[in-house]
Amino acid sequence: MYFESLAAVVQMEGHGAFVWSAYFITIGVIVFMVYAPRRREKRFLRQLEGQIRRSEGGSPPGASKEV
Amino acid sequence: MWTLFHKFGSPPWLYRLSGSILRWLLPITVVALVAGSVWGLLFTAPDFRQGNSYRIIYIHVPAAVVALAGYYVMAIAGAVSLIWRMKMADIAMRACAPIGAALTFIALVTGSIWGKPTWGTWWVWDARITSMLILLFLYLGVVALYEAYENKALAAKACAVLSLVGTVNIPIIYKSVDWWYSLHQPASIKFTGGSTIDPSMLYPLLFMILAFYALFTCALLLNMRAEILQREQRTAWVRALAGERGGN
Amino acid sequence: MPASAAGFCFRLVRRQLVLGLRRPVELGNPLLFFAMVVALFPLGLGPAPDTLADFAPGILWIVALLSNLLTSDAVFRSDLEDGSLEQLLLAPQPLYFSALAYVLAHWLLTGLLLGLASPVFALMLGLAPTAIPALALSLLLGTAVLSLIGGIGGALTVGLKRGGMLISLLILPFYMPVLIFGSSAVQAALNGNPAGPYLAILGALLCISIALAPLAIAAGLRISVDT
Amino acid sequence: MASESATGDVLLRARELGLERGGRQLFSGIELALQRGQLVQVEGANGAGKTSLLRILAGLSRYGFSGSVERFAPQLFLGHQSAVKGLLTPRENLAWHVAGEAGFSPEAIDAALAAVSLYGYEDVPSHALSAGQHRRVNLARLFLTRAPLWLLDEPFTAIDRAGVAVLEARLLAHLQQGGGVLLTSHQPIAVAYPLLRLDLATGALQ
Repeated sequence: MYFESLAAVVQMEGHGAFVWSAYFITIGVIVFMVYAPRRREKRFLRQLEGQIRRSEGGSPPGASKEV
Repeated sequence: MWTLFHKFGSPPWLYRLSGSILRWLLPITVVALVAGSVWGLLFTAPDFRQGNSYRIIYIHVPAAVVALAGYYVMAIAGAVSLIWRMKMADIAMRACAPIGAALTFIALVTGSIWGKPTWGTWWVWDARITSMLILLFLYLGVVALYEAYENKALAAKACAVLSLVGTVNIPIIYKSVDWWYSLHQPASIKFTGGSTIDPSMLYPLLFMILAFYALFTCALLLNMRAEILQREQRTAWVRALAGERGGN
Repeated sequence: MPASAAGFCFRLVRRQLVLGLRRPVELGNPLLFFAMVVALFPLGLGPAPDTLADFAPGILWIVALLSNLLTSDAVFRSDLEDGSLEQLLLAPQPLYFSALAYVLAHWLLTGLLLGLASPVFALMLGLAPTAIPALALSLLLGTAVLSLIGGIGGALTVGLKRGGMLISLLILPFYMPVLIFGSSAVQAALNGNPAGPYLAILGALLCISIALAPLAIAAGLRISVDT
Repeated sequence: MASESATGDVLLRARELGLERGGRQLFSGIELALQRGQLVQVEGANGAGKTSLLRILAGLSRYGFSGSVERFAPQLFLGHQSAVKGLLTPRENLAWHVAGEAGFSPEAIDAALAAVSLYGYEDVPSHALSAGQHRRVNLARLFLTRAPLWLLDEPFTAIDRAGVAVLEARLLAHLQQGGGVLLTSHQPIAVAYPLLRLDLATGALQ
């Protein structure tokens, strides 16, 4: 390891703010890149499942009939 | 060969295949990205001129490389979609654009952050940065064109034509921007050329480029899965899948 | 029975030219736009002749580019709206040449006029007279490339209701090499260097565009009509 | 004889045509071999996909349908839009038509315009004409064309009774000269000629 202490890692001889902000922004974008399509897929499946239930004409168990 | 080709045209097959690929590729990618970053951030010596700020190279360059390659992946998918009218190629092409735009965005932002300690300013009209900016415009153009069409099958064809035009133009744009920069260059700053980079810095960089390729693949497959389901929502297999998931 | 491809192209160019010439006001619009935007720069940058002359090559080229951009949207639009475009696609002649004919007519009605009128605007901005031939020549060559690229954008967006803004997003990146070499040609002439190499590069870009852009235009038109 | 006519006289062949729009199957399994001298009317309710079928047969729709279409002869397609330029006169519209047929003689153009009762309107700018007259300028192409295969989408719309009679006579002449016609129409067609009906809902041709 190049650095001697955790503080040195954070500081990076004065460049820490730049390096770390670059990495954190990248992490943010990557997480979004992976998370967004997964969320889209899950939400779509849930939506479709509800649509199928509706079209089958089932009523929720134990619920009173709505008009 | 042809059977494989036809299999790629089959949505449920591709959906299942991508699922089983992602199951191992996604964890590997995450581990590789973390390992490569730690390697680059903590276990390499600083650049003797730029100091520690050069460590941004381990995300900046891979993002830029893969963003550019992504455009070609998109164009190839577009060509396949135009020539063989393969539905899955449409979907792959569509999925490339936002990923490519995100990677280009990473390259631009990290380049800008890197520029501050190195050049003393957030933005320099340097040849590479300008080229990346144009690449971002190209990606966003594809996304905008796709969204503007109501008929998504036609949208994909239109985007395929646009991305093919882009592939012809990208080398021209890059060369001309490069040339333009050398004409106006203030001659005070030079990038460290790829050939002079020290091996101890090069290996983590190559490793990170591979990791970013894996990331691109993962994001591509994830986007394709979401798109496949929406396109195929009336088919029995998607409805069965929805029933399965909803039950859990 | 079908007309020969060359004869058909000639007929198309003639038809487009007649259509353009019967609306002389619209023909003047790009030039008027050019003049107005040129007039904006002294207001924005200050009227100091030196400053204006320094920026003149860039200003003139950017304005030419924008005025070309604004006309590209209309190349195929009226033909799509009245059904001529679908008839054109059904014509037995290769669509490649038909697309080229449309672009040629568009260039004759916009780029050619702009190139010919550019010396006047150059004088308004105080561009040195030595650079004016390079400006006119680079505009003549460059706007032809712009028309071809603009045709691609026009073909891809003609089926959309709101194409106007979109087309600029699509094709402006492709305009950049033309801008770089066009303004460099003028700059070179201004500095007393030969503008020939830059004009040659513009010529090369024109050759590539003539070879490839009609393919993209044809594909775009087929997609746009297919709704 | 029968086999000969099946190969040499087919102007247009469609196999297994199917179209899905917005999750609805508009039609499927359409089989068609339009031969010389055949008049086929496409039938179906509003929104059944008649226009879509014609655009597929003409080659304007290339994506999104299943099956195959082959054309063996030059075609003339008349769609909903008249393809008439307001800035051009009827004569110029026909002489410089974008559909790519060889140039027509001025006499032929004048005769065609007279046939659709636009005599005297030859040199009026078309924007001064009514929508119905635009349609008739477009229909004048039927009197000029040498294409054997005609695909006509609602040719009789916005045409008066006398005009319809002239068109029907033209259709008859075309069929007797060995042309083939496939059309859609809301009005019943009064042509003294065997009429085949293609039912989009069932795909049956009778």
